[in-house]
Amino acid sequence: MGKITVTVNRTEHELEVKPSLLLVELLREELRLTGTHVGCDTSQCGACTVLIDGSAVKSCTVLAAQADGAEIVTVEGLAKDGELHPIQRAFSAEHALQCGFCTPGLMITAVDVLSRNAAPTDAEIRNAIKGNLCRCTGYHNIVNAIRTAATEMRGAATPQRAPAEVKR
Amino acid sequence: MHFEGVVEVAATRDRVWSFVSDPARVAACAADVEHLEVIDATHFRVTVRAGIGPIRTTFAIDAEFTELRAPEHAEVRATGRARGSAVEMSNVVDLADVGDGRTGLRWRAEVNVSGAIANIGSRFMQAAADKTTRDVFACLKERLEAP
Amino acid sequence: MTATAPATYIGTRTPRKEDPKLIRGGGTFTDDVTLPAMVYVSLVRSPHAHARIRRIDAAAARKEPGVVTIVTGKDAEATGVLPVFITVPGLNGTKHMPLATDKARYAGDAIAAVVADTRHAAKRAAELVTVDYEPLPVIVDATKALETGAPILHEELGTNLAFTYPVKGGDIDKAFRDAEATVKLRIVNQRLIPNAMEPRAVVAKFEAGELTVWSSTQIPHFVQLILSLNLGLSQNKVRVIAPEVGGGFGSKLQVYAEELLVAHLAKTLGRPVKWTEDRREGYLATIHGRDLVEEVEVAAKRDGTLLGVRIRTVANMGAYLQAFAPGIPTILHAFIIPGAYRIPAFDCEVRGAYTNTTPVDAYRGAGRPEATFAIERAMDRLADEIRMDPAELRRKNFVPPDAFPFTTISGIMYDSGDYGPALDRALEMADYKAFEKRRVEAKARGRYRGIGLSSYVEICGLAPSKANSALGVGWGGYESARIRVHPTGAIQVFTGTSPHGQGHETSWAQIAADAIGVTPNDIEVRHGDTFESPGMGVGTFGSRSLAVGGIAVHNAAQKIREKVIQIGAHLLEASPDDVVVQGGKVFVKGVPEKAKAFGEISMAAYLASNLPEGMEPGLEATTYYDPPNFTFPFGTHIAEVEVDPETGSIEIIRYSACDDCGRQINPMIVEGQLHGGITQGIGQALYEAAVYDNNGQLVSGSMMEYHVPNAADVPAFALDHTVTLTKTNPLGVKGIGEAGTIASTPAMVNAVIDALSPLGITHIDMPLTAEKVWGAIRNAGEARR
Amino acid sequence: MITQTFTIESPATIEEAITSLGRSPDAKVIAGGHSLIPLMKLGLSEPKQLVDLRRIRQLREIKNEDGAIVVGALATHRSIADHAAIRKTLTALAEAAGGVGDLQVRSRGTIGGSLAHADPAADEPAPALAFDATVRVIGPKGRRDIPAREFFKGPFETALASNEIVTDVRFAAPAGRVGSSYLKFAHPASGFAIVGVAAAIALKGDGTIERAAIGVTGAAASAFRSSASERALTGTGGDANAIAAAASKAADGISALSDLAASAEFRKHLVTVYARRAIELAIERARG
Repeated sequence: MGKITVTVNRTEHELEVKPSLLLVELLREELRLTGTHVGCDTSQCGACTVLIDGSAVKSCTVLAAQADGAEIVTVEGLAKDGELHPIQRAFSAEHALQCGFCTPGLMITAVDVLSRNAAPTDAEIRNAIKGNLCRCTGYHNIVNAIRTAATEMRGAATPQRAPAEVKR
Repeated sequence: MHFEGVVEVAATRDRVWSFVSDPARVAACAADVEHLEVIDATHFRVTVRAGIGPIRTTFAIDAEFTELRAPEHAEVRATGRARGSAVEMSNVVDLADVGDGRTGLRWRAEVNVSGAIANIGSRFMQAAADKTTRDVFACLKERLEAP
Repeated sequence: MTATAPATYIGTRTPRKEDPKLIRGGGTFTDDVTLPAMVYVSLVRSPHAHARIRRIDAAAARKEPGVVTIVTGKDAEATGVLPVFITVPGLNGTKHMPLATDKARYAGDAIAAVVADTRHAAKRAAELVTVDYEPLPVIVDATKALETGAPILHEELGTNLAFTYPVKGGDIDKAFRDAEATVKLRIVNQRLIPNAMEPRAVVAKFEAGELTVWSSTQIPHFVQLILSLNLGLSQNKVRVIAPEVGGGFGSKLQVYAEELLVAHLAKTLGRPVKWTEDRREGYLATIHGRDLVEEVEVAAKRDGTLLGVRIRTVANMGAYLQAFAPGIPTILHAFIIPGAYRIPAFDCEVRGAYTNTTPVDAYRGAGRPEATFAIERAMDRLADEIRMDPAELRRKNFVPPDAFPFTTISGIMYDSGDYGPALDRALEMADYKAFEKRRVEAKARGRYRGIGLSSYVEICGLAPSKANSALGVGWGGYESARIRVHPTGAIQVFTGTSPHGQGHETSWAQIAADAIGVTPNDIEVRHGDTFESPGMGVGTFGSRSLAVGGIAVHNAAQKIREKVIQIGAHLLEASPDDVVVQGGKVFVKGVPEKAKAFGEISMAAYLASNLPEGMEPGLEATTYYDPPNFTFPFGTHIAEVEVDPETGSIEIIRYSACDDCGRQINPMIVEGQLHGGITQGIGQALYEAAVYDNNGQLVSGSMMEYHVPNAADVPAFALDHTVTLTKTNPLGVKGIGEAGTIASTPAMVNAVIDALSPLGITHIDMPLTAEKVWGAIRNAGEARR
Repeated sequence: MITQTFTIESPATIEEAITSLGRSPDAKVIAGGHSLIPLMKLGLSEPKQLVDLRRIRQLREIKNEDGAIVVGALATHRSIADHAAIRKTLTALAEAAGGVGDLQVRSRGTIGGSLAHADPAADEPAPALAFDATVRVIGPKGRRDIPAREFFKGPFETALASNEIVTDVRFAAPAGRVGSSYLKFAHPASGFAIVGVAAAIALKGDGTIERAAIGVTGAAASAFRSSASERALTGTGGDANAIAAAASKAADGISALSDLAASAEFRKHLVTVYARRAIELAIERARG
């Protein structure tokens, strides 16, 4: 067991973890943040995607011990003070989710993408979300949602392009 | 999977025979032997760590010489287990004098891997099998040809 | 629309009621359920595809810290057998136990269950269980499995033949005698892995004599029924909950071994038990789909008039028959092969074979994609043979609009249809007329361009209970709904359907809102809990939910509306004929200012002191709706592709579709179903294949090898629709869950073959991987030299 | 889920890391973990101790040093793909890094991990070979600089000793009329290179090809330089015929891999197609 400190959705946690514990297990089982899902456990499907220090990563392929000192954002941390993130609003408005299982990972990847490219083309969006598999939507409306969110985020008067909670 | 090959060794047929019919010496050439138990003249049990580079797993293998015809022909059948996987092997070795105190060694192996390694390891298997084969014969030549 | 209610919400893009919790990560999927003192199951699965189990040694595993118990086949016999709900004449059924006792019959067959107090301990201990297997000869290929001398899976049957299923109509010999043109194709409809994004999971607890099971299932009521029967529990003591379910596509249309095992363990251990599949395990132990080999022959006149279709099919059933498996290549495949066409003679025979592979059952479309692929590939081959435009060949043979109701040569009665307009619209969307210009332009860039059509008719709305019975389906095809209006006017709809992404919470609310005269926001739709819903629900599969379950909701809502009007008329002292319910208000036509709020009516229903003479108090309705017929959505899809001749890579340039699912309740949801379905169909055409080696090992055993389409693999889709209402139900709705999958596979393959047709290429087996396409191009080049 | 047991240390300095690594024969370095963790889950790698390099922050840096671009072993694929100087002068490297796996994998996976793991289908070995990069490693006996051409020994095998750590990868910044590219035929599911070709071209003043370097990955048991193509191209004017002739030799003499994704024959064919396309693009870039 080793002690780690992680900040998850703006809350700091000090935890004892086994070396073999995966970050996704820490989130789901220790912190009960079950919005992050395990779809394949082989870093293909992207259902477990979370932000680590602002970058989208697959939390099934990160040891909890490696996250020591990191700032993590999961789907539960996208909304702030009850206000949905634009990507969440766009996913619903564009019907970009059906069963909803892949949705948290996709929204997290989209947040990363839009934090670095405020006006991606559809081809850039499709390439950027290749690591998030969805079996329900055929991606059509997901691409629409990310484009819609990008437009909304560009239109927002705040100079910040990245979501406020993401520390860089 | 089927593998076969021919290798020529600068050693007499008797020397080569004594090598290839000795599980301990062959196993030591193939992998890290963690445990070897000779049960009787034709049965042995061996635990090895095999693989390439960082890809390595432990196999518990039960093997049997199903034919031993000194100094020319040997057949070995082996079944092994690793985590969630099983491996079955049958190996045939034929030795022939090729003159000058040299021996021709012709070998054939059928390897069937079942379970986890077959499901996800196909990318690694060919490479691992090629490498293991090369290692075994390089090692065998080296040990037998050593002065 | 029915005479009684104007469509206010039906037909609108009502935002989904499901979304708010899902986009916050607040949905509870089965693996999210964690209970105090819970223990975890890990299954020991056979690495061998066919092996006798000589001995199981669990001694080392038992010593692993945290292990609670280890059970093997003999210990678990109390679970009873896994159910098969469909029989066909002459079926050679088998006994399928949750844990194998005598033999493992496929790689992944469960041998033992290890229970421990953590997931890790269970898995570690499972790795320590050693099973002494005697490997047996393995048979993977279904056709070879039916030859004499093949290794037999189920010795008691003495054969691997599960069934032979003929469907015939007309004089097929005459058709081929009279034929001026014939084509013959061999089609391999390859095996697919469903890949619902949520792996299966089961949680069970047994407390005070009551069993509660959470399961990622499409059919909670069937799970409840079987658990009750198999475990000897009174059905009122078995509660099955399908919480959020992360996709199914048929793969969760089962009562699985793990559901029986986990429930049995919870009952015997007295502690909550959880099992969660990992993806690799899912590839082995969750059902696969498709896997047919077909010989198709078509007889026609020179002018393209179809005379007859002969088809011989071998279906790979896998090692055991699963819940609906016998009905997939038979009922759902054979009967629908004639598709949109008038065919005078039909002769089909399907043989099902056991092999040492994962069991095969329903996968999105389930039989209908295979049928459509066979006929639509054959139509293109015929068009090529007689040098006729594929669109014109289809149009020529369409069942004409004045022929409905039309009974197909396979004996199915299509109530309605109008196939020409959908074809025309799709051709227009695809700019079909100008295609040859684009082909020439692409050729100048060194690329082969092709266009491919597929016109389909789907059979949905499963199913009239009498038809079920006649076809060998061992249960009715109805659906149930219950509406409870609380005294305050809060409305709950309980449905027997069990959605897993289809948006029933929204669509059912739209239907009920219109029928009752309120808004969807006034309505909560609840599903997937057998203690809440009506006594029996059949579940969600086969594009049946709307055309059966949605109608049940509509009918229940009509009953509520009628009672509301009766009470309202009484309170307003008016004739019921003059009273309307609209926008949550009840008033006399033309006098909206003197309205009673909906809540006042519901309160009156429960106060019960001022009700019409003889009226029961309360405001609730329960209905079971049994459809009088199937429904038959149709449409035409058109794919346009370019092939890179150097590498064989395929690029999808454009995809256009015009579908007719009757009335659309929520066009946004309809489009979403089509997008997803089309992508799955493209997956089969181009990317996906479950591949076994001769030893019965699934070598495409992970998402590293098995290619589930990603966002960069598919284009944006252009969709449109026609609306031909079915007369089978009061809303005129048909179903859209599988249409995309059914239509897109042949459209894609037809497009690629069209692209390569200048080279003389007429066929490539799916999936059309770059290597296969490259190989075909190279061989064509060599053949010409 | 990882069921095996092991310890993990996170040393603050490279020296401590080497000491830590030397303590056990079953110790292994972990960087991004994107090669190692999947293997550990499958039980195909069973280290008893992991040495996590994450606290040694200087290993993440990408910097200029004596005219060379020095890419720290912990630089992520994403940081390499996005790095302005690399995109400009080592375009093939940026393209290879930008094509690894998917966005999430690129966020986490590192160049040091990728080279040390030496997966035959990894992308970055191809540009490392084409640019004649040097892999700098440190072990108990000090520092070694290993040319890329000597680094890759076979599938998953390198010249790196088990007690050594890759610290950085050094690329001499090409000068003059140079251009490079990396193109790959990716495995549709995994994204690994079924065939990936990096071409680095230098032109003389007269436009003829002064130097051609072709690195190929995915096709054989380990990444390799296609010397026959390079020789055929050097000194030519880089016209279509010369490129086609050179590219057609790119798979000469190789023992191509054959698996579920592609046969040996198809791989060899793809090597020639991708060599031609990569060379064309690199020459086009060199011409500016």
